Amino acid sequence: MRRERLRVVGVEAVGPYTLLRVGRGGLDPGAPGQFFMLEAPGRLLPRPMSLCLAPPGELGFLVDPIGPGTRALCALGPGEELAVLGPLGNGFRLDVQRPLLVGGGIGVAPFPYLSEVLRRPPALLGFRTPAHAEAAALVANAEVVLEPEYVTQRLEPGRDVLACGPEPMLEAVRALAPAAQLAWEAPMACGYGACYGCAVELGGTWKRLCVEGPVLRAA
Amino acid sequence: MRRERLRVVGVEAVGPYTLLRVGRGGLDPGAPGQFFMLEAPGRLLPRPMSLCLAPPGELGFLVDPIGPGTRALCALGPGEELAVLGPLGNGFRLDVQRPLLVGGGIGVAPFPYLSEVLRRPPALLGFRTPAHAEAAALVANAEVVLEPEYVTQRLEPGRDVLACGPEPMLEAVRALAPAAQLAWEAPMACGYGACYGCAVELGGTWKRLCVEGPVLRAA
Amino acid sequence: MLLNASGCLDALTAPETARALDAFVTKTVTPLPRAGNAPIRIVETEAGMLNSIGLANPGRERFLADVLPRLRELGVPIWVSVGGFAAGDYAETCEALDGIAAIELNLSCPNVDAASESAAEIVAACRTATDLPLVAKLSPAAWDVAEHARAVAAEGADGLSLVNTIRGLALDETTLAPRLGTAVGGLSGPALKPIALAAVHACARAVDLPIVGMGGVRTGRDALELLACGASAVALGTVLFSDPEAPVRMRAELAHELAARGLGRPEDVVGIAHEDRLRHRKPLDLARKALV
Amino acid sequence: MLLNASGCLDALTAPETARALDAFVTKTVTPLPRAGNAPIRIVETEAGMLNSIGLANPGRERFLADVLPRLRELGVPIWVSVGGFAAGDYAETCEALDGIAAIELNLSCPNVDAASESAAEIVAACRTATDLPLVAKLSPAAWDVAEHARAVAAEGADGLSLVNTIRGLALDETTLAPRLGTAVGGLSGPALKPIALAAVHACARAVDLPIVGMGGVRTGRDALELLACGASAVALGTVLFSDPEAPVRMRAELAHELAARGLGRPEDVVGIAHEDRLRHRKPLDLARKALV
Ligand SMILES: Cc1cc2nc3c(=O)[nH]c(=O)nc-3n(C[C@H](O)[C@H](O)[C@H](O)COP(=O)(O)OP(=O)(O)OC[C@H]3O[C@@H](n4cnc5c(N)ncnc54)[C@H](O)[C@@H]3O)c2cc1C
Ligand SMILES: Cc1cc2nc3c(=O)[nH]c(=O)nc-3n(C[C@H](O)[C@H](O)[C@H](O)COP(=O)(O)OP(=O)(O)OC[C@H]3O[C@@H](n4cnc5c(N)ncnc54)[C@H](O)[C@@H]3O)c2cc1C
Ligand SMILES: Cc1cc2nc3c(=O)[nH]c(=O)nc-3n(C[C@H](O)[C@H](O)[C@H](O)COP(=O)(O)O)c2cc1C
Ligand SMILES: Cc1cc2nc3c(=O)[nH]c(=O)nc-3n(C[C@H](O)[C@H](O)[C@H](O)COP(=O)(O)O)c2cc1C
Ligand code: FES
Ligand code: FES
Repeated sequence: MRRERLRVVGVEAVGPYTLLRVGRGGLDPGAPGQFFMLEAPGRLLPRPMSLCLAPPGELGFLVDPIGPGTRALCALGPGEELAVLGPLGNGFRLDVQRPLLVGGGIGVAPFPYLSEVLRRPPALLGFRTPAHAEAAALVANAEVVLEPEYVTQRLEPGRDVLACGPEPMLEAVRALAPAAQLAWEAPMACGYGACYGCAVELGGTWKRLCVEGPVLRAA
Repeated sequence: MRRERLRVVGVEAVGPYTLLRVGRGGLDPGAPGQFFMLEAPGRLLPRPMSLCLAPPGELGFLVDPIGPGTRALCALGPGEELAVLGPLGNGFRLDVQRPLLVGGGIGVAPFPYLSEVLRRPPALLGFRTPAHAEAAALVANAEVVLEPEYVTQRLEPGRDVLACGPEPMLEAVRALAPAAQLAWEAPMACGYGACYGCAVELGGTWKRLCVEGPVLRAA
Repeated sequence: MLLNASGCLDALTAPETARALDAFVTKTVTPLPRAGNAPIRIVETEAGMLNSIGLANPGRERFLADVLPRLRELGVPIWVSVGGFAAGDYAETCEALDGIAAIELNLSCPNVDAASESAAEIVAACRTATDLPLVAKLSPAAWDVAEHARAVAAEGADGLSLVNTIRGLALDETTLAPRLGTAVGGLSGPALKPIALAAVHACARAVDLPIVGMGGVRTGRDALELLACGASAVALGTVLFSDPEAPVRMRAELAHELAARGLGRPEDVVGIAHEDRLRHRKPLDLARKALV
Repeated sequence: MLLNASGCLDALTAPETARALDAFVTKTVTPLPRAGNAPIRIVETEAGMLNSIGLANPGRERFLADVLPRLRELGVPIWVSVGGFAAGDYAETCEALDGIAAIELNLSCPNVDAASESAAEIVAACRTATDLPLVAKLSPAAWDVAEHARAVAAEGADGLSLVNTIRGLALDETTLAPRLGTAVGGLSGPALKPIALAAVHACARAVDLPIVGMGGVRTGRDALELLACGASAVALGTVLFSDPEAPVRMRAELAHELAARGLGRPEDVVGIAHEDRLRHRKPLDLARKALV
């Protein structure tokens, strides 16, 4: 992990989301599913964001503006700078035979990078609205599922599922694919094991999601 | 007193000071020596500023960027808005026979307006540096005094002195011209008598400078 | 119900603002006149401010003779904030007061020496001195503010005001000397808001008295949050310094917040932040005595 | 002297950060393992944050067997923060500790029930249990923190850590339910800074013990202000969450602040905010025991 001030090189709307691209500086992009802590202008604490895209010299983040921190990130303009710390946590294990990416909403964020690394496996992406579904264009071989239908209704067996999305979706995926790799979320103050804020119950004990996750094997 | 959101129409450097001009809206400019509370972007409390200029449809303030609030005011750009409350306090009494305006540093702020209303009486303005003295150009018939010389060294007797400047200058003026009208300063949270933060000792009791002043008769 | 916080509004210099309130709370009145502390008395901090006014006030006699009659002319219910340096001080002032809506006992000014008696003892002394509603104003600078709430409730307080300021200090950037003349002052404003919410939340669970919530309220949402934590009324302090029209704005914003959430009237939201956490417990009794 | 604030750094997951400190302070260790409180455990507020971690820790036995040996390998002096629910808990842990630089007694966690004994009684019990330096960590949630400082000093504390967090609460914008799983949590960050400065200032005048100052430090200037108020050392808490390189930055900024003011070394500025106000009094005795 390393911390640098990086410069915004692009800010693009992707449906209701914003694709924030920053110059990579000396930071390592890490593995798909790992995340970075991004300084959110005017806020005390940084915000965790999965790496979405890793073109040469850049890091790309897909941000859903749901609160003050994410809104501040979406309001950044090209040329502005922000401190970025990472890569952090454990990403997806890539030793999979028949990968299937399963995402819900902003859970699509880590998949563009993951899809490239896994050579464009099929992806099943659920969204609330067609506008949100515009983000599916960032992922190769993606099949879009719109509410009221759920991704779990189309899950075929025999796949190595790599999933990211809201908690209820992950729980549903876990019920159908017990060996799935699931990328979880928890509010994080630090992202590197300092605060114990991100604790989740895991195998009977509480673990720090930023250290042991965010990607966990379904039990 | 009235409070409105006004729009910045001009921001100009005057030596190290900034002349901030805002659309007047429905606010009354009040009398010279009265002041307004200006919202300082990003700060909790507004900042008191003497009215410097009152061209038709506008209010002009001369701001010395000495701290976070005044720096935020100087950083405003045309088109931005800020809440302004006023006019507040008691200004200069204008029933004077042989007026002489005596100012020091940013104490020049109320004089351009005062000078117009009093039909351009002579003014004696002291400054630390020639750069600061650029503000003298805003006042008609001004004679500039540069440190190490002090305005009090040139004060002629028999004048109705109206003075504004740093406390030591006002004390020195008061010693020479006991009947002078002096515009004082004190940190103010509210500007309209609500907080008792601006109390000054006056005739043996403590008075709120924003209510009884800022212009006081020398005792 | 919307009030000003004591010491944050002079109804005589800002009658319009006072008339926009449901009741006007005076600056704390002490037995003898007080000039207050030496300047500087206010300084801005991160999301807050410190004050060391030190209970500047004309004293009981002049307050009763000169100030109160003029306040009465405003046509707004008056709460008189009472302070002192011994339980007897408080009780004597309470005894001298009449024809007002309520008495707020300032048991918690961080800028003057506290009385040697406990808050509960002062309330007890005042209870015997007056039949007017007694609202005890407590400090958040306590390990367990709810304990103090229980103690003053037991002695007959009719309501609580929560919270007063908490001691803070700021240094001058250049000289590194304390900026306030008294070095230490009371912290108010948004920085205090989470502390105020916690105090209201804790006391609403501890006692059944109506609570006037205050501390860092700037918007209708802040007011809503205090109500949700269990306050029956909200007082505006520091926000009045930047916006004398805050009472009008606050009512509009609160109405808007309530409507946007389909939440009914302000009375209906008192305590709703507790609902989840009280699911398996005795529900909060929200039927409270009206104070005005 | 620069430390981390207890609970704000894990030296095992961030050894580089820990090595940049003059001593590493552990998260509070309790006799039995604690999972900590249910999520959500952290939430941002105006210029601050609330946490309700609830002293999550592996418990004394596993700490001594697994964690402490690995911490020792870092080559940084170790302070162990000790917590408990009775004076005996504290004393037993103190007795079991050895080969560390100091013990910090957490007498002030707002997220767990306090021990029934007073802070002074706990310090007294620990004093008989160990010869290691005992640093008493106090809460600012007290009417007069200096009184507590005097009490723990009288029982043999070797230093003070000031301040712990103070109780606060935040509501969810949409649901109006408390955001933290425990509803109430501890407020830290810049909003706490004036409160921390006031506590350090008051205790430096009350007792002659070295003080570790903390609360909202973000920059070298903040560190300088704590020193000026009377702290001999500064601890970094919340700032570490946004910047694991804060210790290095802080030293550079502090050096810059000192140089810009012609102020010499950090030791030279301890207490200088008092100078003016102590002019006619006995000067602060700044000669203090070194703790590391
Ligand atoms: C490892 C990790 C990777 C992430 N990657 C992305 C990403 O690529 N793109 C993206 O847009 N978001 C991502 N998130 C979520 C993002 O960090 C949060 O949305 C953000 O921190 C919210 O900050 P805010 O100030 O905008 O809203 P806040 O005011 O902090 O929160 C708004 C609401 O969301 C809830 N909330 C906030 N954070 C979380 C969380 N982490 N989990 C569950 N509920 C939460 C709050 O309780 C509140 O109700 C990720 C989170 C984690 C832990
Ligand atoms: C009635 C009145 C009229 C004023 N008119 C003008 C004007 O026309 N133009 C202008 O530039 N300034 C004027 N001032 C002063 C101006 O209000 C302050 O400089 C400003 O509030 C400082 O805010 P800040 O955040 O920039 O600095 P702060 O951080 O608040 O202060 C910086 C330093 O200045 C000191 N200080 C701050 N305010 C005052 C004060 N009022 N008196 C003495 N010391 C103070 C502080 O103690 C501190 O040391 C006026 C003040 C008053 C009371
Ligand atoms: C300048 C000032 C003066 C105050 N004077 C008093 C007072 O005389 N009596 C009192 O009980 N509280 C006094 N207070 C405390 C306020 O009534 C209120 O409890 C506190 O400021 C918190 O509310 P706020 O954050 O909205 O300001 C004063 C506060 C300020 C800022
Ligand atoms: C997430 C978090 C966990 C904490 N855990 C502890 C703890 O275990 N023991 C303790 O004494 N203080 C604990 N504290 C308090 C800090 O040590 C420190 O006193 C407080 O945060 C103020 O400093 P700051 O504003 O720089 O964060 C914790 C604070 C935070 C934010
Ligand atoms: S986010 Fe701080 S420990 Fe995981
Ligand atoms: S500035 Fe508030 S009373 Fe004068």
